[in-house]
Amino acid sequence: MQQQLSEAFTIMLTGMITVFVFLTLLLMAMALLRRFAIQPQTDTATSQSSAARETSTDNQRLAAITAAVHAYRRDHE
Amino acid sequence: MQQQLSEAFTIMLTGMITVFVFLTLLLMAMALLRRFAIQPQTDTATSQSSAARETSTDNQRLAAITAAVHAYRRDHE
Amino acid sequence: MQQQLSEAFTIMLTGMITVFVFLTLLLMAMALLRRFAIQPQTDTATSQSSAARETSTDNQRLAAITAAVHAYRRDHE
Amino acid sequence: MERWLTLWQSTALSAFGWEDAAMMLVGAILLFLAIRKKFEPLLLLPIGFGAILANIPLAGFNEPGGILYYIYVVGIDTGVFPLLIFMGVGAMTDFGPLLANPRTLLLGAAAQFGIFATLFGAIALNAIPGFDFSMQDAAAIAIIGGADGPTAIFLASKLSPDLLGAIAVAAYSYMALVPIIQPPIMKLLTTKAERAVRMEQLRQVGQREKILFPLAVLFLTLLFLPTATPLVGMFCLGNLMREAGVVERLSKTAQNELINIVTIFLGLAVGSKLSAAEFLNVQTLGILALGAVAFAIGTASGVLMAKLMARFSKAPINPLIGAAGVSAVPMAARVVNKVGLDANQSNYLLMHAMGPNVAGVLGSAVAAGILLALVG
Amino acid sequence: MERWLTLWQSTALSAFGWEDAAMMLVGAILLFLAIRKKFEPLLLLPIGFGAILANIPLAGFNEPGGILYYIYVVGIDTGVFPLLIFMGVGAMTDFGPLLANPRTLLLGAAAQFGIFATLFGAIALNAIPGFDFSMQDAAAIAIIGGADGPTAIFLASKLSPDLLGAIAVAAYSYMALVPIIQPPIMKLLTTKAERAVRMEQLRQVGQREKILFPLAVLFLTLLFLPTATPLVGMFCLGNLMREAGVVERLSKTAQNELINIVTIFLGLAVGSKLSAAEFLNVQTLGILALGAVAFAIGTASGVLMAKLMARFSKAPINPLIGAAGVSAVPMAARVVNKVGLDANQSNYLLMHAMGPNVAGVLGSAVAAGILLALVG
Amino acid sequence: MERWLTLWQSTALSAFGWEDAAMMLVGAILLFLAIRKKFEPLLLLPIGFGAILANIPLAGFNEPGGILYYIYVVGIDTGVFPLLIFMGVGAMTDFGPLLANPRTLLLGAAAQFGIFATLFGAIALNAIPGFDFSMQDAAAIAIIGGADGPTAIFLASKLSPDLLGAIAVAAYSYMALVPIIQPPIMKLLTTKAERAVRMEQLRQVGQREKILFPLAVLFLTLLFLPTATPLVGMFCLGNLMREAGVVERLSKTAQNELINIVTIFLGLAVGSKLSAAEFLNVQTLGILALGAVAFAIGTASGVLMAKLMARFSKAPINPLIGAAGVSAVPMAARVVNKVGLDANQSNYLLMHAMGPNVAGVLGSAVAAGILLALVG
Ligand code: NA
Ligand code: NA
Ligand code: NA
Repeated sequence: MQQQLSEAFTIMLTGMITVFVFLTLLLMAMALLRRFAIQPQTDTATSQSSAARETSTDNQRLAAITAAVHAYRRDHE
Repeated sequence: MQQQLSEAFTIMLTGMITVFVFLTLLLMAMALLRRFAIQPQTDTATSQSSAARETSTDNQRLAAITAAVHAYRRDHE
Repeated sequence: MQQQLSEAFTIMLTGMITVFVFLTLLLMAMALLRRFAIQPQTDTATSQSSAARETSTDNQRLAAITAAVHAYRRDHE
Repeated sequence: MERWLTLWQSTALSAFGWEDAAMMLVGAILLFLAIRKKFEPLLLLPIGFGAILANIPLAGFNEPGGILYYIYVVGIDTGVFPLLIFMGVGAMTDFGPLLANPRTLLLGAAAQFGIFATLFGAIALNAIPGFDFSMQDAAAIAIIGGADGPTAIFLASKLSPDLLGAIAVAAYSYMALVPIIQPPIMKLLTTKAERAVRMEQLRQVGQREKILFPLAVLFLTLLFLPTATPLVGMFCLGNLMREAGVVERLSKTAQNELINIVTIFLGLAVGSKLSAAEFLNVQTLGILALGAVAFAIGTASGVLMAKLMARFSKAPINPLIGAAGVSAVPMAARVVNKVGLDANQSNYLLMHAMGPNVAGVLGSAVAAGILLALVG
Repeated sequence: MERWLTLWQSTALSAFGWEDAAMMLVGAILLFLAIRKKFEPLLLLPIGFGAILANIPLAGFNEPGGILYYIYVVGIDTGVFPLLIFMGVGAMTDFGPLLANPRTLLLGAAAQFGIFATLFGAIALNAIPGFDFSMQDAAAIAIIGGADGPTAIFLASKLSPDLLGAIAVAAYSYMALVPIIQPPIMKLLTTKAERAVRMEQLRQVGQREKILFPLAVLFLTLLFLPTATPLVGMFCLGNLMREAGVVERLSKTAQNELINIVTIFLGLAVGSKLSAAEFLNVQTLGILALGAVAFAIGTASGVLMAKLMARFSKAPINPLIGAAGVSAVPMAARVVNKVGLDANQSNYLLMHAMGPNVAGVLGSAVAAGILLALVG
Repeated sequence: MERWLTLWQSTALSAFGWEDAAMMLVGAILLFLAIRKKFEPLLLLPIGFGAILANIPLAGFNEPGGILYYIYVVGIDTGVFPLLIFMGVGAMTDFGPLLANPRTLLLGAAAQFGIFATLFGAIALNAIPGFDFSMQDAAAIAIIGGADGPTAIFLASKLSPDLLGAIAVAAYSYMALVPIIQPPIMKLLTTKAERAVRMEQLRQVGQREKILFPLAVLFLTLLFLPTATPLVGMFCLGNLMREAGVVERLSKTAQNELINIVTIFLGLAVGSKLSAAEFLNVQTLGILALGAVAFAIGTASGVLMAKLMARFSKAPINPLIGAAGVSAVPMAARVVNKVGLDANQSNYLLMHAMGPNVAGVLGSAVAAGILLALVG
């Protein structure tokens, strides 16, 4: 019992420290990520792709009625 | 053969009686159910919740019509 | 090695011939199919069913708003 | 040259027997019925296709390594697929009309006489040389009279897997033939005046009643007929998901994508059991004949029970609605409605027939449980 | 006569024990909580129903040949179902609020103290006669404090399958009780002024950052905690499908049909573990008590950590958001928002609480990996 | 201290080898190609992710108990997943353009020369030290030239499971590279005048013809090439469900939810075969080189066949459409359209190229059947 308790205590300590170390590492990784990711946000490739996305969103809206037909068919078969 | 036939006959009898007994029990259970279920139908909790459900359905309908109109307009611009 | 190569060569020949023979048979089957299938294209049963399909397409258009509810809910949950 | 020989020996032409060809023809006929005649196409199309695939010589669909083999072992041997279909059917079923008029439960009970009479008939058929149905076989055949596909497949997979193919095909075929089989029997047993009877409008049923009903069914079943709980339990789970109102996304999935996926697989697996050895014999003819008899007796029992109830009831009862007790949802209820309209142009019986119709589903699941308990 | 005896012996009435009845009552209570009280109905409805089915005498749902047996073996024994749920949850999770304010990761870390303290507590409970939790049991119980259903089921199925039913029920029940458990603790540990603190608006997060984040999480996990990679990996796969923008049809399916199908099966399989032998004992009471303690400690740790961070931070931090670190997405974040509004009617904390909330999901998956590594 | 050691030994850092890291890099490259370059993302994203997961030391994804292990055993070992994908592809395929111009079937036949020439090439490569492809290996590699993912995975799983990962990656990568690989070859083999040829408008194809076509394909296949029936049969089942018009809900599910679910699993399972031992060797380089050659030869054969047909045809034939015979639906047809537009700004070849395009799918399934018959 005594031994089990001390083992549980060690696991508690080890575990919490590991969780904090791990998530702190992730925190640091996120800082790197942000620096890495934000910079090319403004380059042409990305803006192109975001333009493409807008267009496709428009297409999606345009196609709403088409899509509704499918839903309707499925529901009213 | 003779024995098989009489066995089949017994199963037929037993089966039909059991089906009737079982569904008659269910019939009685449904009578209880109805009495039990109808009474609290009028209490405030239920009516509140059904009111809430209607409202949210109404909202969804309104929102859906708005959305559909948008989609339709875009489609026909 | 030599033997493997000649085996591969035989497979290549056999394979290509079989592919061509098989798809040529299919080509002939398609000619039969066309003759068989086109004739009853004009009978009343088919035109009826295509009429029915048009009507249901109309219904589908009419119900587009109803169906939009589903699409909208799913997207905004 | 040797290579061409290999190829030739691997063609089916060299290995074809007339039985294989005959079974493929059976598959083609099922496809024709499904596509052209719209006979229960959701099941008969995959069943017919599966029958063709299963009988291709040398292709090995039914052997370990073949896709139909795996589907059968995973879904039918275990009983999982029919139970999932039943869950989906439960999620599609509205018990409102039955709850509004509970007495129609008895019509769903009476129509099960089609099942038990057919069991007797199957054993009687053993008098004819060439037939040798065991009691298990007879029970599996009899369930065709339940007019409920998943129940028939589930019971046949437990009691008589060899007959599964023929039983499933008979069950779905006759369900599709309900508009042809039932009306003559219905008209024979009723007068025009009886068929013209209008029934009172059904009361509104509250949500709480609908939620508690599947639980009540489950409760009675687990007390008295545990062998029926797989079928009834999954059915009630589906229905509870539908009515609870708090798990709509699960209910929708059970009614749509899940049941569709399982239907494709179930159909293929049933088709895979349509092998020459198990289908091309006189027993199959017996099964088809017994199935037709079962439907006819079930219809007649339902109608006669409705006539009996009409005699003792204050509220008017149109005896036609008894015919819907065989289940075959919703086809049988539509047939009732049509025959009713023929007798009285303003007599809409559809909702009144839905009560016995869904009662018939419960009734045949209960009957399946009884058969499992008695001969399983 | 003999036939009636067979039927009677096949009824549950003859075989019922009070334990079966008690476990069905437990199932019925879960259904009541799910349907009437809306306690995590997506899981508790199938769990409750599965519990009823599993305890029907003579029905054999849990034995080879029974549907619950197959579902359990295929989906829980293998760990596949909780992992697929986790993939779907990943596809539903927006890491934007966490990426906008990365420090809230530490709140998700602090709240995991609920897990590890409970592990200690479970072992301490062994001092009371009647309790005899192994270290594996204690770890599986402790994960209830992670407030994350699939993580709890996954870990319990690996470490302590016998306790799986009780652990899953406790986890989902307490997740549903978050609005009752958390507010008193949150108010106890904060002043009204602290609760009224408004936080700065979050920055916009770019798509590229969102795509790289799940990959970064996966990378760190595989380097340092391979035992956490099943959970974290499937979660990150779902999230990557969501954010990549090129596989929208896969992402939608993972978020809808696939997770719905798996949820039905997972619930039934968990319910099938609610057998009398494994549930009706004092250990279950211990598990329920420990689970409540775990939630409370997790909440308190999160809030205290937020207070500590607020002291050292230039930007204002409302300590309430620490409570969301237990996960229970999105319930805990909504509770934070509500308690915040009570203190300051124009203080909307929802998005600020979503950061620690999703961090809590990662945190408990990481904690599960640690427990697997240390006691697995 | 000892506990820290346990944790450390359970980290991947202590167990990492450079091969694991290299394979994860391969996975990351596949993710990059999928997300950034939009290379067949539906498959390459899960494949890449699966490759990363499979190579995490100590995580055991590929061992019994690991999710990738189960997915592989259930779906690839049995051949079920590629067949289900093929069924879904069949349900998405419109054979109208092929039925309107049946002669384009021959283009789909000619393009399969890419497959058989590559088989010869793979054996020839054995002359180089380090290569030792068996005839089975060579056949599995050659099928890359079929430009059809599920066919390649199905055949590789039957003939050469060790090479499955490399073959699947090559197949999908080159399918994505079709717009880069094909145009130079197409331009080399045609004059500008040929590329500018306009073709006559296609006739309308009736529903009945579309229903009977998959059945005719199945019929010929089962007569002459039973080994091709798994692939062709499931494809035809999907197409029949699409065209029959009576099972729309099954067809929609096969095209959407079912194929999406299977795609996620198939991708992960293929990724799980990207292990260092099986991928990091000179054979993989050989496979990649042979795959490129196969695509080039297939494209050239299709174009040359189209030139030959144009010489003998009364109706004008644009030889570019031969390039679509490799399948890679619908990418190859789009490439034809684009190259055609470059030569003649009012020349829309898309629908004309769809005929050979879908013929190519049939052609490579037939070729797979032949290879199974000859070397399986
Ligand atoms: Na019935
Ligand atoms: Na958590
Ligand atoms: Na091809």
